[in-house]
Amino acid sequence: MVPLTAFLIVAALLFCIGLYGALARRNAVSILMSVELMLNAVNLNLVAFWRFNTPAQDVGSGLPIGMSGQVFAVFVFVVAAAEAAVGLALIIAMYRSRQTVIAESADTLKF
Amino acid sequence: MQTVDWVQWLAFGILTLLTIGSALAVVIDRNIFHSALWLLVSLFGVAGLFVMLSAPFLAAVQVLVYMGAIVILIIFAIMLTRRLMGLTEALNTQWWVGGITAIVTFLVIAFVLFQAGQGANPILVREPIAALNGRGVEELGKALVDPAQYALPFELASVLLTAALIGSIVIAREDQ
Amino acid sequence: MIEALVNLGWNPHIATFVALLLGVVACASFGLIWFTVIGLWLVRKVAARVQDRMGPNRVGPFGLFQVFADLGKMITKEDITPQGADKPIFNIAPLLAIAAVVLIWAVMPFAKTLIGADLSVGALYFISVASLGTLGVLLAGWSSNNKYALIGALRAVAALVSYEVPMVISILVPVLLAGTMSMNGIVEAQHIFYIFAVPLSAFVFFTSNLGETGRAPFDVIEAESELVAGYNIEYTGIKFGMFQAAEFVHSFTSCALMAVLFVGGWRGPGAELPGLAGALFGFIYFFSKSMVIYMLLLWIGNTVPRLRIDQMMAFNWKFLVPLQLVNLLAVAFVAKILQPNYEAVRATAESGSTLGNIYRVFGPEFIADLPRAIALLIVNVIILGGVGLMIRNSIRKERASVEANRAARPPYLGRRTPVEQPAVGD
Amino acid sequence: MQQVNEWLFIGIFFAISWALPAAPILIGGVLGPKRANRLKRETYECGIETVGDAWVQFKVQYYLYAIVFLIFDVEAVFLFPWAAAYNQLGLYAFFEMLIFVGLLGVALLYAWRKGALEWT
Repeated sequence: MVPLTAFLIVAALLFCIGLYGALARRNAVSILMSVELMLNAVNLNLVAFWRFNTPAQDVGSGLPIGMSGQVFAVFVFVVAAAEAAVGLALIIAMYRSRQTVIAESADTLKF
Repeated sequence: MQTVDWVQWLAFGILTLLTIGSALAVVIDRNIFHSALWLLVSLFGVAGLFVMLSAPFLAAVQVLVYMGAIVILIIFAIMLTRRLMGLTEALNTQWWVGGITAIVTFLVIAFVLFQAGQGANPILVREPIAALNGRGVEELGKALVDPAQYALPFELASVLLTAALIGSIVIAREDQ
Repeated sequence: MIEALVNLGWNPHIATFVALLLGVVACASFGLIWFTVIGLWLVRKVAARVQDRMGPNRVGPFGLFQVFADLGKMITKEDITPQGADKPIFNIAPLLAIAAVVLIWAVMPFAKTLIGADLSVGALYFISVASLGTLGVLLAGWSSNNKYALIGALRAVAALVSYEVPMVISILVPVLLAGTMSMNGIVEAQHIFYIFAVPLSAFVFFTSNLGETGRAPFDVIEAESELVAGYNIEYTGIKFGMFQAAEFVHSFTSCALMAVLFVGGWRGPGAELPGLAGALFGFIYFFSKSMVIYMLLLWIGNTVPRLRIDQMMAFNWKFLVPLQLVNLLAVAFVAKILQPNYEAVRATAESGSTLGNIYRVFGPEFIADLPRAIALLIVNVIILGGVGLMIRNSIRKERASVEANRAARPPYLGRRTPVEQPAVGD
Repeated sequence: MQQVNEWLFIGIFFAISWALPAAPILIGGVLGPKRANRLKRETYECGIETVGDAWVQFKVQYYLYAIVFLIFDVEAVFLFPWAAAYNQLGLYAFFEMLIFVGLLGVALLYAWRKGALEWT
């Protein structure tokens, strides 16, 4: 049986790779992809903890098996989808008005 | 029929290699379209890990939503904004700061994990999961609509999706 | 089979592996080879008969082995990679197109005991896997370095993803009625075939599958007259053949899925028998049901003219999706009010009264399902009536606006838009 | 552990499903002639010489369709567990889903009225 720690290490690696990408890439679409990687790492963490560490009885409802970890993961999917849709729409709008997709060139509001 | 331990480790190794390797390729590859394809492979690896964690529903959703929808959305966005790509440097001027941050973060997490692993509270396999065998989806459905559990977030998800759809249509549409 | 091998003195792990491998090879080769041979032959024969031709009749009996001749031809053709193509992606795309279709056969219940893997998320699994085929199209179009391929791919992807939405929602109806997502579970729950209870959902599923597999009248994916050939224009030889094979296998696969989800898959008299006999019966039922639906698909494909892409999108988003959403909610409402009470009916059947004897003739599950099925059918008819009224209204409105436009415009004027001449000499 | 075995089956199936089409392509690569020349490798546009590169600009309409598709796909993610558990739930589940689908119906209606579903 593969232990919990192994999954958590993988998730941590994935998260840090995503973090590096989000910080270092210039293209806004790349940054968004890195954020997706980070969200995936979070999901992996949630599901791994659900698999190994949920109490046998759900605290809130008293149901035999709590599904909290999976439910949280589903909500992360929703957030990821909403984020991708709106984020990419913003990038397209930025490209249309400024002819660029480089993240740091959108700095009009910076002072 | 018990699946052998080494089969599980083998599957875990392959999936980890897929996930981490292609995640690295996502952030390193200069061609943004290839980057998106590597993201695909990475997401597939995570789906496999979900299966190993006895969450097959999430694995299927991962393939359906992430690989089948979000990546297609990303590729469309790349095609729509492709005019200038490839002309510029892939990395910004502070890439080394980002790298150091990422490595330090990983070291901290790994340190904490090893600390926790050596503690007096060993993390064990939860047995009831075996009782869940095959009924995970139904349990998930019950938990989602149960007013005592996640009914409100469930409705809020609908609101979020509606807002995202309306917002992105307003933003992305060309002004007439 | 595993036990048999273990009894022969094999290591159980190796026995399991061998059994799995054999199962995989059987399922995959069955899905791919058998249906390419028979399916392609049928496609050609039917098309030929519709067009008053002979069709293939040279190679083998009735031209059955024409496919092998084609395979031999394609395999010996030169494999050209266009210049500027993204070579690794160019090569992966046809593989992905095939793999996405073949993977569906892993959860296909051929008979009660004859199923590759009865996953608890079977219905969701095959949708997810099928959605990967869209990516194959996108990759092919992108990597070809050709305007037509790219435009064709984008169009095809927009159409494919659109038609996935009504398909997913229509699959929810059998899942809801059966209360499970496992393919075998859905088949087992169909004491009354769902096509009789929820014909509208079956219609939506079939129609969206036509769009999803790119069959006429939704075949803009390979609109020869508009886009040369579509996304696979730059492919030659066997790689081109792979896209064709993927399309054919996918269309048969969608028919098999329809048979499983709405027409009861392997169900039929004798299919519940234990052992080989039941498997054989089940397989025959499953296969003949799929075949009937496949013939229906070919019939439609050869007789209906192609829709324009804008009509196709409007049909999907403004008709199929709202219709199926309403339908799903209506079905859910009825299914909640009239839940079949299997235990009570079974008890009556056991009791030995006259009523019980009648129940036993039809099967207690069938009787228990009957009220719900009839109510669902009535609701479906009501929805259909409403839809018909709406369609008639919109057609009338459309016709009036066209008439008004024609009346307002003087003949031969205002039709032509001035063509911008390119500047000469700069 | 039946479940795990079935996924193992899927894993092997996955490998085979890639090998199945790869084999004829490899054979075709060996059998087929290799006499490519510049003219043959040129982009095919019905014999007319290619003007400009393939990276033409696309309209945003494709993206709008993809967004609507994504949103409804995610909706399906919620609908599937609901449908699978539906027989074991009370009537409240129906009304919750009515609200859920109703909101998304409003979103679809908005996209419709805004012309996001028109192919122009």
